[in-house]
Amino acid sequence: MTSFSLDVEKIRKDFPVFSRELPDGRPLVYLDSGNSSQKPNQVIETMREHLALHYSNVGRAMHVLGAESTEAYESARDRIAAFVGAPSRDEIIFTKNASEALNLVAYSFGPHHWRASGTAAGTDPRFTLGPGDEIVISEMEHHSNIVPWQLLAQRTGATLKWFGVTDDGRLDLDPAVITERTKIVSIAHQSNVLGTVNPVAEVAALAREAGALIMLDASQSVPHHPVNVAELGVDFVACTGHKMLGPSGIGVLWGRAELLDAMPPFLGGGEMIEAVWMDHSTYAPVPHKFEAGTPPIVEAIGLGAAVDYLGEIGMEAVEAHERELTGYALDALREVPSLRIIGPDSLEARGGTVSFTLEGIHPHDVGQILDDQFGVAVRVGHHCARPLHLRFGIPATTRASFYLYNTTGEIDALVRGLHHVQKVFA
Amino acid sequence: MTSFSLDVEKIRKDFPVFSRELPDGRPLVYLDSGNSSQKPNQVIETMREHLALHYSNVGRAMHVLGAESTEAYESARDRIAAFVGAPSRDEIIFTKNASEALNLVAYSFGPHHWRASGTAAGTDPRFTLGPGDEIVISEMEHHSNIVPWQLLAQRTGATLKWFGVTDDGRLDLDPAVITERTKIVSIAHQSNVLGTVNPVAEVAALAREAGALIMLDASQSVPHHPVNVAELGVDFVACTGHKMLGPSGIGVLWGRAELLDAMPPFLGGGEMIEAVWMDHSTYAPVPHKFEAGTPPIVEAIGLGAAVDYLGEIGMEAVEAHERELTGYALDALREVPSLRIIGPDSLEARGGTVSFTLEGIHPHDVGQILDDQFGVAVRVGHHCARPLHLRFGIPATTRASFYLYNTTGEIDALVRGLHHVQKVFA
Amino acid sequence: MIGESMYQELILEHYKHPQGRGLREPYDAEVHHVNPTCGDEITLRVKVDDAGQILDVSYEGQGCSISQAAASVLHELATGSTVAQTLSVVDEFTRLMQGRGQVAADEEVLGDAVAFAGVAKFPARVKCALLSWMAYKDAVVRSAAQ
Amino acid sequence: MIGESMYQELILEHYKHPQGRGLREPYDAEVHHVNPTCGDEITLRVKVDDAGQILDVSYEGQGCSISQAAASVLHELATGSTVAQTLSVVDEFTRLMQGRGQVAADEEVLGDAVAFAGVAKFPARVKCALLSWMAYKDAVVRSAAQ
Ligand SMILES: Cc1ncc(COP(=O)(O)O)c(C=O)c1O
Ligand SMILES: Cc1ncc(COP(=O)(O)O)c(C=O)c1O
Repeated sequence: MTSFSLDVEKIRKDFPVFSRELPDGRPLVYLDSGNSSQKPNQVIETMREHLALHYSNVGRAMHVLGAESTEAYESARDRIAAFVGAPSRDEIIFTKNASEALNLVAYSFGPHHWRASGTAAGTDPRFTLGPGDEIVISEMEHHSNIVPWQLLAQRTGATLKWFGVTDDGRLDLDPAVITERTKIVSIAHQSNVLGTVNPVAEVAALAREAGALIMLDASQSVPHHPVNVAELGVDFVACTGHKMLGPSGIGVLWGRAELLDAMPPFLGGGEMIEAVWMDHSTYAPVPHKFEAGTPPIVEAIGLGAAVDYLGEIGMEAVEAHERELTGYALDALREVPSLRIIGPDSLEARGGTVSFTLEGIHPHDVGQILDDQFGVAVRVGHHCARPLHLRFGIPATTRASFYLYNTTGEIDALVRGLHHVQKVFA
Repeated sequence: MTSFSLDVEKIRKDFPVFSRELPDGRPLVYLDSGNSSQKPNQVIETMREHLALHYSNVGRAMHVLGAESTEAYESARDRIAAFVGAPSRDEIIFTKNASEALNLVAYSFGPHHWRASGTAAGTDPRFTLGPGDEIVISEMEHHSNIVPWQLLAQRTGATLKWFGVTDDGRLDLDPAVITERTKIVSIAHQSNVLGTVNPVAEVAALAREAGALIMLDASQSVPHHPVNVAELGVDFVACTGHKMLGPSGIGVLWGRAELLDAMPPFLGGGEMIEAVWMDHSTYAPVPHKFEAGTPPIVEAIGLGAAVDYLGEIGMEAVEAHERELTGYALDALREVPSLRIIGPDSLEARGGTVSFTLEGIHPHDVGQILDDQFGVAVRVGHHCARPLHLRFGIPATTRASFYLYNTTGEIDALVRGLHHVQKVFA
Repeated sequence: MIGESMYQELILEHYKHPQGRGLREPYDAEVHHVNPTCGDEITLRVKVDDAGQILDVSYEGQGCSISQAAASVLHELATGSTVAQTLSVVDEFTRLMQGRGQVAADEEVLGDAVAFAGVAKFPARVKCALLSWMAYKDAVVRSAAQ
Repeated sequence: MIGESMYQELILEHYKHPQGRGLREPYDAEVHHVNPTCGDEITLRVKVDDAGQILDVSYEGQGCSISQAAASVLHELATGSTVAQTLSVVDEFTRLMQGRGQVAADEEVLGDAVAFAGVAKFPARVKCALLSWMAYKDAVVRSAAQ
């Protein structure tokens, strides 16, 4: 294929997995980056070299290796801060994944009586929550942006509410959902099933008007679009390393410094403290307040290499390339008989994730045959978004998701595979 | 040196960092494994290869790469379960570090009123906690085994109590500390400062008698001794990958299945659920209930390679080797003028961690000169155990900690360095 | 890695031409099982005589080809056999499915069900294959309790 | 990596022979600062005249050689200088210390304090070097407020 945006052939050479053959000589057609992305040599080598020659614990060690590890770890924070446009590097908190970042914010809210009893948690009125108070999410959220809020509602007696989803896979922005009792709104920047990019500015305006905080689950947007957290006008942003060419075991929470300062600590332990006595402790300033114990050192360093890689290619180019692929895929999939796209079927405000059903054939069978016969890796199931599937009255979908290393040829392979699936089950 | 237990020269060849020279041609003398250990090629290569050729998300993916990643990840769980003697592989929960494992258990306790309101948390009486109830730790704990319990006491109104430490660095096992109001006892298996190995059976007996649960912070024991969690007679054990030749970003919680089943979920998100509706969820069986979101996949696989490596050498041999080194070090350090060992100065019930002070010289200066002039990496400060240092009336210590790759020659280098430090500040 | 294609001819045959499908009378016990992760469902009935002979296994359900074919194969194996015999087949099938591809299938015991051996490599599909078999075990236990 | 030894002769000299150590009268403001991570402490007094001239910086403390030497160097630089001048030196020193070794030291402004440049590479030691300087800034601000 020829991409107008990227030199894909060159990019593919950076990813060793594409030089691999699957069993029985099938080539690998990886259309599952929405689940987790592949890793370029630049990331793998950075990690290998650090583990081999420079590794030590960070922060606490004062020897050469300790200084090298600390410098590499903190410099990764700098680069990630720059990549997402964080006003301050200290607003970047390393977590183990996006889920931990979302839980961290959810656990920052405590019941009113904690405030009264002078507990570390819940001393700031913005982070107290009780019966009658509301948490707002949406029906298109990933389980990682649903369950933490359900658990919070259970702990505090607050009410969980949500925006619905329209038939064409858009957020149903009913302004009545957010009220003056709403204390936090948390929605996906981009849906991991529909591909829909949500109107952040509008939701943020509603939240602001109601005096609520707003969090964005940017797990599916930061890897694929230029994202500037400061310009988004939100309070918190979560994303995850493994979906953006980085390793597993590393996620990022960005938050406005003033809020992070006001929040109680979440996990307690080494490195998040200022001073400890047996009966009480004082806490380190952010970001360290939220990084208890030995952090994912090599993983943060790997993610630093990943954003360097993405930054060099340019996120505008990545976005444009995925846009081309998505347009091509939507056109091609429309030609497959009885295929129904779940989500927007135009390119407007959507990313490179296309989910669909095939009449009368279970997605598990679709996925397995695509893999087994064609080496085409897609994801099948509810993609950790079961309520969204319930909304559409289907148990599961097949999802193809694209990234900078994909080609239109791979989309052709997918379509060929789908025709074959239909033959097998005819 | 000649070690009677291990072929150290051969082992050192497995660790690429030892082939490295520090700036100015200093050799590396790494005596800081208690902080974090170095990594053998076997671990580094396993991770590199997985990232390069087999990586994908686990559990959720049904294609070849997904199956390979899942198999490698779950097989790491099998091997780690076998390494620590877990009765069931499902009792092994992957966390990001030991601190998360300790916090996970602390967050499993909820106030009584949660129980009444039918909340997921606190529905089991063993995990409800209120004013008058007691949590017991000790004065020699790492901050990661202090702060989570302080935060829990603040959330629930329970009382935090602790065992003291004797002048020679032993647990002061005052039986009055544990009472029938005690619901959980959490202590270190081996102190990260004193080297003291605590009498687990005695503490567990006291806890059992009082009807309390007992947790062991085994961060410093599992890397250095044969540990069988089933034989320890405790309920929970935490340890951490980076101290046992594994990568950063991975920790382990072992718990008795029956308790893990009774505990509420901690972090909410993908993979820890059975089914999700907008207003409620049901949860997956353990271990997945406690592994929200994409886990540290490659990190768990790396830790699997680490326990394979340790298992091949044999933990008895590792223990014996460290015992030789510790005996040698205690003898050698006793000869350094004005050096005071903080902790047991015999080999009885102690591991390979030796902390000390030098009269009139601040440990920060000791550590820096050892590093700067001799390439000797030790840790200086309070080692995340500030209350223990307060107990001994000192702000900080210098700590040398040994592992399977260390030699008596390196201890000689430390002692030479200490003599030089004394000259600089004479 | 997929050692062999999961979609054995036999599985597809059973999927396209399910044996004994439909809910029939008389029956001693009826159960309804759901696999919440993928939404697969089955309603299953058993009729057992006093000597422990399985007279009928009837079922209705929805789901992927694996779960549907597994129910069909189960119907064939169980009908006419005894409770004791079938429970040992269920155990062997469960052992195979949960063996993550490390366990060798005992063809003697399993008969046609051996075609599902390839499924064991896929944790996500194991539940599909086991859905009807677990439902059957449940139903037999209930019928005995009556 | 340590570009150069942190223990410059000058630092050791100041540590072994601290300048202006001891708490003296008269003074306009006294502050007590602690670095909780390593337990370093300092009590520091300043005496400023109406023209903003620093007449004396006196101190007492405990800690590592870096923190002790930094206080001694501070005493030498500040005494006889003006509030305005010293505050700009404090700013430059802070900038150097917090630059993680990426910032070039301005010798013109820093004088002897340039000897601490090597400390900037060690986040854990930066606080030692800054302890007395932050205490000094605090004391000067308080003295002005009176
Ligand atoms: C005794 C002890 N407990 C807990 C920890 C915390 O481990 P991690 O930093 O991996 O969470 C450590 C090490 O730092 C330790 O030595
Ligand atoms: C939209 C969205 N949110 C959250 C997550 C959770 O990310 P992680 O599994 O890294 O915690 C994912 C991916 O799994 C996602 O797609």
